[in-house]
Amino acid sequence: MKAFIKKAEFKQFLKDGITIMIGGFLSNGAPERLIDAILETDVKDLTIICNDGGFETSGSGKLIVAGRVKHLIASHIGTNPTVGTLMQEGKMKVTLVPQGTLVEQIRADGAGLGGVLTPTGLSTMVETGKQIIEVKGIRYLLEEPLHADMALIGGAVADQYGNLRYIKSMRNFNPIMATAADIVIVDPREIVDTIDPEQVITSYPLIDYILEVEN
Amino acid sequence: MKAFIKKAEFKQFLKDGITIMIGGFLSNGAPERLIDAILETDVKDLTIICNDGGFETSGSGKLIVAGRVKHLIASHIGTNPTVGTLMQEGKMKVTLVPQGTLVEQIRADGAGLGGVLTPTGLSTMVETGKQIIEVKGIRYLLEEPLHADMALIGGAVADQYGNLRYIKSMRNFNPIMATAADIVIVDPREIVDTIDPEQVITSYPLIDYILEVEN
Amino acid sequence: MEDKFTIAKRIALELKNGDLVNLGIGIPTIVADYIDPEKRITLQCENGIIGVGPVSETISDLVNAGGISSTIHPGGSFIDSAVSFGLIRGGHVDVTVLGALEVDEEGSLASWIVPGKRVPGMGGAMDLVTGSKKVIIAMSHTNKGQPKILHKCRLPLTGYRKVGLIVTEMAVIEVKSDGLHLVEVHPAYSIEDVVKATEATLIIDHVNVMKGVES
Amino acid sequence: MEDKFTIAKRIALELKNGDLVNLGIGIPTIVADYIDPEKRITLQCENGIIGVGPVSETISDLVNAGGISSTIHPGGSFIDSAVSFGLIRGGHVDVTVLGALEVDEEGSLASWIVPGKRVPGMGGAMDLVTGSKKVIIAMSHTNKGQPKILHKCRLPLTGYRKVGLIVTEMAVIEVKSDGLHLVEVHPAYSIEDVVKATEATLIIDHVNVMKGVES
Repeated sequence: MKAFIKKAEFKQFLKDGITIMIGGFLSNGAPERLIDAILETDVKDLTIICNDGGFETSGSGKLIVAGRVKHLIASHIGTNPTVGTLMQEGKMKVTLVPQGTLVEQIRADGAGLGGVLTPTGLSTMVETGKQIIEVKGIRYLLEEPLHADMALIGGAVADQYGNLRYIKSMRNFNPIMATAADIVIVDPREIVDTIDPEQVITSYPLIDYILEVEN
Repeated sequence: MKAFIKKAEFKQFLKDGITIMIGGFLSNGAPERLIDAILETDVKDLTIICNDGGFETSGSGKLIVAGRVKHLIASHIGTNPTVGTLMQEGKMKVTLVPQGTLVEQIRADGAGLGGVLTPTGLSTMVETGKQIIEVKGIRYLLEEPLHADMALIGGAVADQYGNLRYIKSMRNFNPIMATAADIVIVDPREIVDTIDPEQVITSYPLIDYILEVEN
Repeated sequence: MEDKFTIAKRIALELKNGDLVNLGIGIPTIVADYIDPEKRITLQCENGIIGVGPVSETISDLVNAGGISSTIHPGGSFIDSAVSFGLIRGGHVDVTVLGALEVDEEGSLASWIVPGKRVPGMGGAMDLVTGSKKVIIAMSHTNKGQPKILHKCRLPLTGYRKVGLIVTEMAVIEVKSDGLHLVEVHPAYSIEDVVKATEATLIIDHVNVMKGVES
Repeated sequence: MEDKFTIAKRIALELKNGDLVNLGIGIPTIVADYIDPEKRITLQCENGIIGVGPVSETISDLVNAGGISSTIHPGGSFIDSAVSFGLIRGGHVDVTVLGALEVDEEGSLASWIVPGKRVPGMGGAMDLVTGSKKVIIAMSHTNKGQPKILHKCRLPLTGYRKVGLIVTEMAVIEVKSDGLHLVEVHPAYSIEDVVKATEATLIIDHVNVMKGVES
């Protein structure tokens, strides 16, 4: 972990057209303060990798509603009607990925794998354009790694070293996304002194910056 | 989790020729009481999947020294001289696998993946006989899943539901092996009432039996 | 609409002691209310909960896979999305109950997209139908009078040949290698009613009254 | 043998503030003793420790990758083998220091097997040399008078073209795309001594006195 930062410092990392992973599941565990900080800038043409399209007033949904997203890679977009509208109007590209495949693609990147072979999506539209690999006579889809310029992590309790544990169901995609981006920034709920070594979920070498928590 | 059992019940699950995963790293976190129980039976011709050959007096090494192992799949065998001797004499087959590949092969089985693509072992002897897959112009080895009839898990604190957390560095291969076998049996250090939901590392649906802890 | 309760009640009878079960949103969620308290059933939510409990009135950091504030049962645990889908795809989930727009004679289902109209996305459904040991479809028998059980799905598939059982307000239909077997009919309907409301060919030999229906 | 301390001390100078470092067994372990306390360096053990501390006199449940009882630094954490090798293969480890039997002009190394003689196994070495950002070899320049830095490795490879720097008691050699550059020589030896003890062709332009050597 490099440093605890303020919103203003975070904004300096932003650029038009970058790819950002956003943790959370239907906004549960989403890094809301970092998303709000993006909205305070003019940054646009983002590619967002997130489990879902969030809601119109929370999670990745806020960026979509504000027209900052060029391409959304997600497993589910049903909770944010704006996603469907922008998609139909051709104003935003949407790539739908099975949820288990999405998280495994992110993990593959973070773990230095060239891809994983999954049975999910075989004989469906998901197959389109992908390599099919046979192992012991069974067919699998080759799903390639997903990498981001930046991962925004929420739902966490951080310690002074930058270690994280996660609160309840807010864990979801967060610890996996923390492995697969050039810069990893955390929006924690709370900052404590230390986390027990057996209870750390994301170890500090994976984290670059932590947004300060104002009291 | 099905039940807490005694050594005698565990022995009934054993059969000649089965494949057993044994947790632990150089015996740290190895399920020693379950290994001892195997030695109290006549079971033989075992295939053992373990990070290493243990030591002559601990871990998987005890089964090897007793001549119960037909085939060892491991990443390291340097700490147990008997492994080398039996291998040279043609009395035991040894398959050496890079440690990161070994754990990923076990995870792939437990996670329903047909395999993973890894750069590890490319242009070495490890390549022999394996599919090479190209993704975006880069070559990877296709490493197939590893499954066992039985996984023996150590280094854990169990709760009444069968949830596990692990003590210090004894975690290693244990939680991964707990996903990749038909029967998963735990030799815990301690049994407590409950483990905090955020601190559980292996959830009880993965566990079949837990060896009672005698006081 | 009593129908959804009829369906949920009937499906609850399919769950066995010790099962790990994933309930989709909609009718499947209601199944939880009818589970025999004598049976130890564990409900899994794909966003990362083992042992999810009833929904909660107060907004909390713990949400179910529908994004609704929920609770966790004693012995429950929180996991990340990669571990969660490892369980799902790896065959550790015994039963998945989910809704569908169409099911066909081969046991394929469609549920995630109506091209040009509604695109909620597949979320975790494709992984759930691929990896779960048993897939049960909970749905109304028809949609505005039009059959939903078809010779062949017309909408893009969620899974090819994955369904084991179809439960509607009219009937229980088992999917076998030779086709769809009509095994139970609700007392309010005749076999002819069911056949008329079904496009798919139904194999009819031993038909019973729908279990769990008090007459 | 002062040599191993010379090597360890020189390698310690290569580590940068914030680095995550894996030290292999043997000479690499000693590097820890020479790290500038002003630098925040985190040592990783592949068996699942982030922030491993010095070895411990008393036997404990915490062992390092050599199986020796050890300690953990404040802020450290315990991880499983899949996460550990995810970090390693995924490029999250900045520097790996390990021993070798042979290194060659292409930066390939051999360290895990002497066919027909000694077969310790590759352990985590193949993943470490594949995934780490920088690979440093710590070894004696020769073995019983025979060169270990060769035109081409004769023993089976641990990794093909993975080494970045070779540090011996005689010299520091940088591996570049055009070959091996002799960059530093220990004051006890002449350039000619080094060339004589080396089978590989050394590119010699600017040679400095070995850093960290007090004359």
